[in-house]
Amino acid sequence: MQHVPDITVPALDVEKIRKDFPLLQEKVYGQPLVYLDNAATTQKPQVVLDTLIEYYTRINSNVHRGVHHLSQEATNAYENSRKIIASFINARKPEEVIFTKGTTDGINLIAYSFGRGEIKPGDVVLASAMEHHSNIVPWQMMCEDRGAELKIIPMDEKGELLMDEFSALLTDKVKIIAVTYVSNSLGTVNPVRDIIAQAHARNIPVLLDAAQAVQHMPVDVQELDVDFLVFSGHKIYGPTGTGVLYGKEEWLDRLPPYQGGGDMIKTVTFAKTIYNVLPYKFEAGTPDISGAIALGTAVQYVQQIGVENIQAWEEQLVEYAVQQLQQIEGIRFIGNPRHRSGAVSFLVYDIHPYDLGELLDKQGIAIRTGHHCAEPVMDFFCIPGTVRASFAVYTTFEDIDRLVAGIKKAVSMLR
Amino acid sequence: MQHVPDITVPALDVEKIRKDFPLLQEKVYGQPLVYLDNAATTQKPQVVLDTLIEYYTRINSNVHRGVHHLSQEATNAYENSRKIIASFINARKPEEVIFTKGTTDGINLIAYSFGRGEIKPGDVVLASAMEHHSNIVPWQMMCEDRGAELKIIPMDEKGELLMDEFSALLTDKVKIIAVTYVSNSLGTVNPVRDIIAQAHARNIPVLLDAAQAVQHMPVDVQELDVDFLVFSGHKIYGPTGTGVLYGKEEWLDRLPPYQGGGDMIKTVTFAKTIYNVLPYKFEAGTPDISGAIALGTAVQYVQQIGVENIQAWEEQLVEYAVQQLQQIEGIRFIGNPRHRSGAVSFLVYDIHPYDLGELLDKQGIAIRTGHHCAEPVMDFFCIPGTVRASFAVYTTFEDIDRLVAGIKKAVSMLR
Amino acid sequence: MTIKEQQDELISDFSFMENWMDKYEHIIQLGKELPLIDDKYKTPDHLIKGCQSQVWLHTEMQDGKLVFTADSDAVITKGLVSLMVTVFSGHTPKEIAESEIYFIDAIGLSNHLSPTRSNGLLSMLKQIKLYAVAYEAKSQSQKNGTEL
Amino acid sequence: MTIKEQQDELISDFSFMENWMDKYEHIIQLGKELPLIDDKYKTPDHLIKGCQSQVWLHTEMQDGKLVFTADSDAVITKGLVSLMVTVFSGHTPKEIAESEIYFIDAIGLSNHLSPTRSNGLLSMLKQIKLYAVAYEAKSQSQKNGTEL
Ligand SMILES: Cc1ncc(COP(=O)(O)O)c(C=O)c1O
Ligand SMILES: Cc1ncc(COP(=O)(O)O)c(C=O)c1O
Repeated sequence: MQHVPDITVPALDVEKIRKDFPLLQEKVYGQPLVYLDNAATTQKPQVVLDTLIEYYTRINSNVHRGVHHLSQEATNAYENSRKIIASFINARKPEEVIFTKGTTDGINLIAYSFGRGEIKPGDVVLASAMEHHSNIVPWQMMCEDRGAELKIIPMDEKGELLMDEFSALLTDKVKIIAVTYVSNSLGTVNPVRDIIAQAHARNIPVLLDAAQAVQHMPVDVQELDVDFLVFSGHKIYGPTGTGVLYGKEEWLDRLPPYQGGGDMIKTVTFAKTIYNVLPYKFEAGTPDISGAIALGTAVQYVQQIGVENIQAWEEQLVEYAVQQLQQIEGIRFIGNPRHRSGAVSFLVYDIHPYDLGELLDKQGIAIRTGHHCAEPVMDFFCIPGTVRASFAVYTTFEDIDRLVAGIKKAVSMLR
Repeated sequence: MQHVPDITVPALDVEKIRKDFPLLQEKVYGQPLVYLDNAATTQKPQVVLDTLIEYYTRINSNVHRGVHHLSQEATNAYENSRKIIASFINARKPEEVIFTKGTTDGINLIAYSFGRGEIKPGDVVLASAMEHHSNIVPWQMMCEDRGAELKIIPMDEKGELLMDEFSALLTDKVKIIAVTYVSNSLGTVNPVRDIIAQAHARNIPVLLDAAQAVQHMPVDVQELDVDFLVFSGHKIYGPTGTGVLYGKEEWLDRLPPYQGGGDMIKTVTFAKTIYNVLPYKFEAGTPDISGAIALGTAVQYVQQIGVENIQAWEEQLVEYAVQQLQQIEGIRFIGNPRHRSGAVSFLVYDIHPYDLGELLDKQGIAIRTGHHCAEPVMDFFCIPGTVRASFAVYTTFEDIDRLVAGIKKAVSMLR
Repeated sequence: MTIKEQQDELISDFSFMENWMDKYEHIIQLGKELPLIDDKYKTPDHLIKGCQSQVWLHTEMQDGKLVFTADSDAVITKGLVSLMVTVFSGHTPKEIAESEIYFIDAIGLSNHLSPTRSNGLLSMLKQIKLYAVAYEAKSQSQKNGTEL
Repeated sequence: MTIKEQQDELISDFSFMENWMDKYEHIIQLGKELPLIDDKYKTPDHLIKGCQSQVWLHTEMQDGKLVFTADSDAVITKGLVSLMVTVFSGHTPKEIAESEIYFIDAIGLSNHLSPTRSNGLLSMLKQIKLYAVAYEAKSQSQKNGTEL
């Protein structure tokens, strides 16, 4: 038996929580599943599935503009979910919450609209050295289109941003800063308050990629004073194909629309089209109605447990994981940030992460290997990839014990 | 009792089919639901819901790049759905099938990528006078961006395209033609083979908006020789938030990507990004995995019934509906095309469609009123909107009888 | 009758009706009896925003009381406008501004109307209250004016 | 041994192993015994596309038979490469080109490997067959050449 550290905040009954997730009851290769790939996507609680089914068996209908009962019910449920999410991130108004397909969709929306509305040749966009591809490529494409330049806030060997260099990069040419709240490949929690304060001192808006944040810690957009914030529904216990873009009303009003089509316009003639008000201006076409509604349920589920309780629980998991993994001979952590959340990345000797991942899988342990869609991070560390274990509210200390034992067994086979 | 016309092709057991759809068993205001808003969205058969639940309770995981068992299962199911859909529309290769959020998303994708890759100032895009907003606004936005011009293929009072005028519009300036296969507001089935043939004679590619086609008639992209074809999953018994873009491989290879992010790139550095092969090049970010898989199930459901059988059944429904509605005093059909599919639009005297819709709703009959996201069509007919009844495989003659009786009752109250 | 009494009467009228079709009959009937707006007021600035159908509303001051006339291109909407006019017409700006409106919920309109229609109803309510507040403010400032 | 016999032997070897961890032990062991590629061949044009890990494959003709050497940066991949080399090395281009490969499915590799890994395996198979076909075509044309 491994030593379990003092659990300071037992405000969370993990065994009860695990029962809410049908997939966690599954076996893989005859072994109870240890699911440690939560940064890629989380499992869904039964209430989320119930919401999906309830939607389709009771009120499925297209939203808005519909005169009939089902359409009314579907619209109410859809708009109610917007309110739930607005209150979860403490947006001023539900209209500041735009439903998207996911983080990638949200960033592309802002990169496109911001580029179209605000960027001139010679302007600069800042991103960080630890961004996910989804927070790099849309800006690269936009910069190429607009003749602007993408500059990078560098990081150190620990996986922490170099804040002096960040300050030095803040010139009048910088028009927007896009930075991740929490790194998916390193687990680093960035000093986003400091970044936003420095940016705002120069009237530069900030977009936060919160794909790895909202499920792990309280996020209050007003307190952060952030201009844009995006996350994925499927990483916070909601359905695949869902996501949220938060934007300050002033900004969303000011930016030109992204996609064109039904719902995002007020009137259309072939000569001239007048765009609709928020949030519809940015929601062209029939949305993922069932997904948006079930995402509301997922967020309520998180709220019921209490995101502070989740944070406290997961901090202990991360601490325990680092402590236990450290005892594996030959292990090397990729990223050693002071402030870490949700994920631990590592390598063992010169074992290919892929080999380790395959042998963990055969022991029923699901982790992720590879570049985690953050190739520049891998290039920085001169490695082909890492093994990443990432956590969720239902992760247990036993899961981590199984991981450690699984790694030991795999290493003994591979060397 | 109304007279039921000879049912020539009883290859379809509608009572059995209706049992597959849980929502059709619901009551609205104490009345059994008559759902005639299928052009907005269709109801979902139980197998589609089962697929969603099966996905989330057995194999939910992020697709591609994953080393573990769940990821493998999810990837297999996701890619298998692509194959099902490719074979449904007879694409040459599964890679020609791109999963989207819906028709609107697909059209925006092509408008953007085509605009970026192929359109110069002074070029012309052709659309028709009966397009849905989703097939107008993206082209307007792109044309504005690129200094190009959107020209319109006009229609006549019956709601049929003026093919002579179409031919006259075909100059060397025309770079792409975007036209709906079936009009959602009028029910018109357009002569798309003729349009494609004339376009191809001048090397102009054609995009078909098949949002109102694939669920009603066999669609074979090779036989049509169409360059791009889009449709929505939620209108063909699949989940909300899903859709398909078909594109010829040559075209999809040639066009620049749309959204940037995970999966759509091969390698990323801050200096240069190399895009992935098809279909990934156009699928940035975590897709709607559950939705895509369940869309595959929906398509299989349609295939099992046989889309020819659905077509034969629905043709009789449309014929019957027109025949019965005609007997209502004061009725005026909006659109009287020779070849009609899926929907009937009309007005009664000068009754506001909205009033009619509300009183039908209270009788348990769900239809749609308004401009149906086709304001230019309403402008053409100088009306504020229409009442539209639209059909699906589970629609019955009794549904139409209830509609006709409901209209009569409403009209008697409103005049 | 006070605004409160007007509301209570409407609520009681509707409470006798068994189903929604009957209620609609009644609403439509009321619409037909609505004092029609003068055609010259059917201009864009008399339109109320937020209704799917068009609603024109005109306000006049008569003997210190506000009188509303209105019309709509949709018959049911006209009936709903008529409910509003019945409740509010013939009261002072102050009474209107300070009134508490509960009949919409009590009759069940907010739950049973299509959402765009009930949004329209709320827009109408807002517009009427705005008028009242504006008149009230004007008359206050005039009073203050003479006292200066 | 013929290519068929080689496959049957592999299938039989694997059939004695109870679970996948044992099979992996065996694969890894085979990888360690793989005849290593000369470092000078570890160049980009010896890389096989479609593998998540890197695989270099070199082919040489010795006495009318093809001999393969290979390496990978991942140990399990190396073991899989070794299976391929065991089956194919030492056979004529014609034999390889015409061979029917069934051991991958029979051992269960296509079902149990991660999909990128099993795609890699298929890429390797394709590459080996391509080499063989190319050599075969070359030798045919040379033959034709002398006969002219
Ligand atoms: C012809 C047509 N095109 C496009 C659309 C837009 O589809 P979606 O809202 O699913 O993107 C629709 C559906 O309303 C349609 O009927
Ligand atoms: C930090 C970060 N940004 C962006 C993304 C992309 O999210 P999605 O694939 O849901 O669009 C991810 C998820 O992989 C992520 O971890």
